[in-house]
Amino acid sequence: MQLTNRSKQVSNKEMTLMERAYLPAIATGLAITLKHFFAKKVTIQYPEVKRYLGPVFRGRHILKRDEDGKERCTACGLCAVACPAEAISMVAAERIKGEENLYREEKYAAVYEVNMLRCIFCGLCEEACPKQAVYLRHDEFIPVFSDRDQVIWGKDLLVEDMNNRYTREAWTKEEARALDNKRANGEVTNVVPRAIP
Amino acid sequence: MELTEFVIKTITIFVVFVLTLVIAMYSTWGERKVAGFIQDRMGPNRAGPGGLLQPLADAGKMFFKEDFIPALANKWLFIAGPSLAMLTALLASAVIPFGSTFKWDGHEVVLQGVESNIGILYVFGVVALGVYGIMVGGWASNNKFSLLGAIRAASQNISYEVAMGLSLIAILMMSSSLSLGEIVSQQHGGNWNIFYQPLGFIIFITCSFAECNRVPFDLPECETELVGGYHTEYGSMKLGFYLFAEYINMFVSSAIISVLYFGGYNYPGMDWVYNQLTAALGSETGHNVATLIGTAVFFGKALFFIFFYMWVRWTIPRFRYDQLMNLGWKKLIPLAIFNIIITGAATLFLKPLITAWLN
Amino acid sequence: MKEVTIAEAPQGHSGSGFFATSFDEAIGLARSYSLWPLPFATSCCGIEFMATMGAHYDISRFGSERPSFSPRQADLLMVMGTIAKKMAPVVKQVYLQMAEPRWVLAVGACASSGGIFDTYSVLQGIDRIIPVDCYVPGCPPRPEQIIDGLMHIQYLAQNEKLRRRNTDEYQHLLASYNIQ
Amino acid sequence: MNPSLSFFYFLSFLTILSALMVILSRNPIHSVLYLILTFFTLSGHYILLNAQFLAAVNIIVYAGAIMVLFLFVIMFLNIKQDHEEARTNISKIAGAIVGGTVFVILFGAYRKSVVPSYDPNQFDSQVGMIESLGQLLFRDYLLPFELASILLLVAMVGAVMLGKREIGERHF
Amino acid sequence: MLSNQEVAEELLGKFGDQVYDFDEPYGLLTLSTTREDIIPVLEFLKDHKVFQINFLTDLTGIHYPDSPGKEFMVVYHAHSFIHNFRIRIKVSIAEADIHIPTATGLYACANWMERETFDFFGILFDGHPNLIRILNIEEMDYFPMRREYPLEDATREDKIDALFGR
Amino acid sequence: MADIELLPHNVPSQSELPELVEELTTLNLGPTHPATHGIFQNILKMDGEKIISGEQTIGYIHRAFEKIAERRPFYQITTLTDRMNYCSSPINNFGWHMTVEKLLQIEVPKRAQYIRVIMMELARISDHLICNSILGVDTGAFSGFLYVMQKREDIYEIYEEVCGARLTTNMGRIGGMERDLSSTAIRKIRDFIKTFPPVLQEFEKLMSRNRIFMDRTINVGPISLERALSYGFTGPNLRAAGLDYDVRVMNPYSSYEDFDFSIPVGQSGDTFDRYNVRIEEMWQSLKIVEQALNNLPEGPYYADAPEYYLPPKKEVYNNMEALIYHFKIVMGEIDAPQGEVYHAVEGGNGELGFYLISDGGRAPYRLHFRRPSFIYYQAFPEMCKGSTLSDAILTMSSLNVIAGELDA
Repeated sequence: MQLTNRSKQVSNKEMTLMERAYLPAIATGLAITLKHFFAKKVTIQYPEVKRYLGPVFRGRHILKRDEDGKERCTACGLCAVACPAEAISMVAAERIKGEENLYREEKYAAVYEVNMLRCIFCGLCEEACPKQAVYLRHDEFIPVFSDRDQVIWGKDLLVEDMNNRYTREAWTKEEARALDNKRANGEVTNVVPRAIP
Repeated sequence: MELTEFVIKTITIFVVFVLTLVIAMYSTWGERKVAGFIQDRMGPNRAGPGGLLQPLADAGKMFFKEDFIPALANKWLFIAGPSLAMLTALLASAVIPFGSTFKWDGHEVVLQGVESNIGILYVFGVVALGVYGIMVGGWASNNKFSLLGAIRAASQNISYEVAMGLSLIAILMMSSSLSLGEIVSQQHGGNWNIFYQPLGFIIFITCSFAECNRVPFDLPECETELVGGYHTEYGSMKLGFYLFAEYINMFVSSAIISVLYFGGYNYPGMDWVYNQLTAALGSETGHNVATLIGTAVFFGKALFFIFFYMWVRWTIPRFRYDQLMNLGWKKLIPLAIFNIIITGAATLFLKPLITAWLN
Repeated sequence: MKEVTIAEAPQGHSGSGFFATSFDEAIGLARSYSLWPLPFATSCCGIEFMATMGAHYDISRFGSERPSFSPRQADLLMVMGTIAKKMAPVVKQVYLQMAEPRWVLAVGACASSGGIFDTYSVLQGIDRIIPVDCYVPGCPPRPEQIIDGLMHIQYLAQNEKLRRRNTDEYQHLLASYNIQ
Repeated sequence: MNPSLSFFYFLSFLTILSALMVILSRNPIHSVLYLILTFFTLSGHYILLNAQFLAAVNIIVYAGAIMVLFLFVIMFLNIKQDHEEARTNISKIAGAIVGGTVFVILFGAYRKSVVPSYDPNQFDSQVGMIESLGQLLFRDYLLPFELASILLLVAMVGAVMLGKREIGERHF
Repeated sequence: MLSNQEVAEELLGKFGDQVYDFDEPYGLLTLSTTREDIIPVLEFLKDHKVFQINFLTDLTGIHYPDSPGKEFMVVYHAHSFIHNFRIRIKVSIAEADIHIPTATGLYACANWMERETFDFFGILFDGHPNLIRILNIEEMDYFPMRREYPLEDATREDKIDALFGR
Repeated sequence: MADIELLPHNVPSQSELPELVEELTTLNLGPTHPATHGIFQNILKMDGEKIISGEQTIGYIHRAFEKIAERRPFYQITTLTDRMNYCSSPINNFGWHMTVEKLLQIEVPKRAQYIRVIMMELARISDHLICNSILGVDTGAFSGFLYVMQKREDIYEIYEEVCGARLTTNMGRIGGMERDLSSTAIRKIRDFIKTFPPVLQEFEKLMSRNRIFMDRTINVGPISLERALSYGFTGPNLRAAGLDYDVRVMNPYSSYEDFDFSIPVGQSGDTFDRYNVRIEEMWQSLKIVEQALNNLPEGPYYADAPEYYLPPKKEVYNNMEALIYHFKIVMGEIDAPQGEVYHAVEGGNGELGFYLISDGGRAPYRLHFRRPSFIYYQAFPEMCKGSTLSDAILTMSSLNVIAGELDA
């Protein structure tokens, strides 16, 4: 039966004499593998050499602070709602006087916890955050855990360290697109060096 | 028996034994490295420089792994299986001629465990027994996958032994001797049997693949079908023995291939080298150095064939059981018989003709 | 003939202090570089395990490229992918069939905690049925993270006393999982 | 006692022991394994008799091939131990009588027979070697040899015919 | 090319008012029929000389707890490759009498799809050769896809449910 | 600690003695057997090496996708479809998005459609690569597997460039793409188009015409077209049986009508046919990718549907309307109409259908996935009947049963 005019018979089951004789095909195979034997190895020696993770890689979570070191998160809970794994939980609190240098908005997350074993790194929280507070770092991933007690990460691990700030080329996809366009047009040339291709 | 002779023999046997073991041990490392290199990977390189301590790590791990015997298994035979496999594998290396002779203080020592006038038959007998280890172990495990593996191994080994023996007969007809030492010395220089017996060589190497249970004939243990085949239930050093036995078998068959078809320790121009060496170093030392070179050549050949085994393993797919049997009985055996006829005809008619023509 | 000399030693059952610490260390090292994994791959993480085995990441560098599908021969149970409640007894049985010393690596969110599949049919983490030595987060984790997990197990193997598996503590741990 | 004589006694002891174990052990697999051991010790005897070729062939053919098939078949059938009970007393008694009779006959034959001695000075050490064996087989006894091979061929063809019969298929 | 109209008319002509509720959501001919007629309808479509709707694409169940007497619905999607024509047939059944004839006689692929539907909803396919659970464990004593049963595993501990109306 | 009773499950190394009474042995293939890739069980009745009958048990990774889908807002279901056929998750993703777009009647711009096509075809290549190379592994040839896996790594790198993950991409959004293709991504795709053919050719040289491989696969696990249709085969497996049914051609979606490609078909539906069909499909996919990339239109990469597609972050800051939409979309309060939709795409294994019933709520009222693996895997006992164990394993791996899709 034929439904379209696009079909194409591909399977040829007739063997030629050469194919019947086993040895030519085996010799071809051996030649191919021998070629690979002497080829350059592609292996990335991981713990010593790290692979470039891509500009938008979704790795470890971070709660950004703004330039003055104030936490951006306002505990609106959109990330928690957007999380398909229900891995994020938080407790909101009102900012009191004297804390203006700590929190940017009047409301802040007193507790912000991510269950790192539940998290599926889908990036929906980053997308949902209206305050650009939560990000998935593109340069780092979560380490392995040896114990169940370590897996819920609180603010102590999530909030950005001001001495070692996390930077990115572009914070939103729109910025990334604009940057990419500029780069494609040759307007930006500071190509970030890559670890490995 | 004279005491010195006894001591010399003991030392020779011990050296042969140790050499076989070390080569088998490093074959496991080699296999992993070769597999890695063929597949564009690095292979083990963390345990020691270049992963050279990998076999020791494996051995160390296996010795200290829990020694487990399944509850429903037949205890004695479960232990006997790997022991038999190891035993038969090691036995075969006794008659391999590793080199010509060592001269020392008037003694002349043959670099061979046992010089026997039925050497090749001995190898054959031992190889024929090799299947018992697998069968007994596979049966004793009381596991269907193991049993299937054992049964496959048994039928495969028996079938391919026939073709192997027939392919050998051509060689025996040419050399009219069963002694491996004799066969080697007949191939003096570059006069290797491979030039006279290419077909026999192909049959023999195919069968040796089957005898060692290597791809494309690794049906007794093929992972994707039978989990681990006959050694599914084996852990710790018992498994180690099985794996080890496989590599020893591989070394032995590589050695036998190089002895039978590639002249063992012979190489082209060895007479010239011998004369140069004896002239330069004196008859005794020169002779010994020449022997050493010959032994090195022999090991080079054997190692190449070990590499060849691995190379093939990581290249081609494996047969199905019935195809394997078809190949063995319907293709290789007739071919081997044909080879015998050709050889017989050639020795009877062609040889006198050529000799007459040459004269 | 290294093997033969080792084989003559009793297997760590004799009195304490029999083995020098350096011997423990040597065996630990040996074990750590010969962790044969049993890839219990059920879903997505199994595909990433293929990548880990592949040429780019190559776990054979750690001596672990020989996957032992028979639990008797494996040292490391790598549970990769969702373990449904239907599968749970199988996982447990495989664990029981493994010979000591055995380690368990839970790869990925599903195996570690159930991940997004907080459902009636999915086991919420394999540590409910078998003891887990190391959890690898991610859904699926990158091969780098799987290698991290493997290296963590190597670290555990190196620092484990030969007799740890006979201690009361360990027996107690197993007993808490109803494993004797 | 010289070494080869003591070796002979040791081998004989082993042979008899393993032969006994063949019939005494309850597990058929064990029986087969003991039988293989018996063949081994017999090969040892051949070697003592300076018949290396026979020794090797004995191992290759009997231990290496035929017994593998035996083992193969037994593994497939997997005769369990509970079949022991099926043996009635009658079969045991019959077995004892047959075995005893054979033993008595053998013993009688041994008593009557004269064991020829040999003269060490005239002993031809090459008598068991492959060359003389070949001379015997292919010159003096060529006809019996060929007849035996034809017989074997017929048996083989018959076995294939019998074994290959599948359901709904008749060859004869 | 086959039009929805043609097929609908043919079906109406053959089965009369046993086929009803014709609709075309997003261009796909949808109709309902009764439990007694579903197999004849499928058979008619399959054996029809012109239509040749001989491929059962999909079979599934739906639970409507709020419509009494029609709590469950079995939906068949069939396909004619020749005409590239799809049709959707629905059958409503009541919870009290949760039976429907099996389509395994017509389509081999219906076997597992019906088992799945049974597994999820408890719909009994009469005449099915092997109507046992397929995806869930045998020991399960409820039908998880019915809307009254919870999704979550009751033993999960690491979640705060009070959060933002989850 | 929660304790689960040990059920009498048969793991391969735990088996009883073969029965003497009937000469058939029962062999348990799975669920931890290496060839089942750990996910389903086949209980095979065997006479020696020959399979008399087989029975399957599945559901070992049943994850209740359809139930979860009833509780999750539309946009979160992407994370489920990602994990359904994880070898080709973008196809699943976009299939789902197209279903919702059909429900919401959103017209997706051409550029987004082309990007989707590129990603879907790359996904198809990676899916078929896995299937065919695993077939190689199951016949014992391991190296070919690792050679092509290197190219799959390249595909993952492209994914990573586009969306930030390797496998579970979560790549599309309702109404378009999450991101545009960056110039790096385009460069990488171009590289891939250039470097993939030699590798695939090499793989073919290693396998396709090798007699051992051909002997192993020809006439192994055949299925007639009639039976295949009755068993609901679609995709490469149906095409191997000889029918050129392809959703991309029959019901073009996402601008597939713009591309020129042919549908490979086999002769008798055996393993060799399936292998060859998949190989050829990779070539065709590559062709499609090349065409799509060369004709990639300029323009927006998402539809103009502010109620459904998240506004730019900048807008959220500055624009009240955008902020409201943002909240509404994230909370899942979009105004989905009532209705029912069936939409099918050509997945890695065949017609991947989404049957969506919406009652206007934040989540689907019912979402049913037509999972091709689930439907055709039931034919396996019939296909392997009378063949040997080795054949059954090759049949199984050539069917490309993906556990996530099988059990959902």
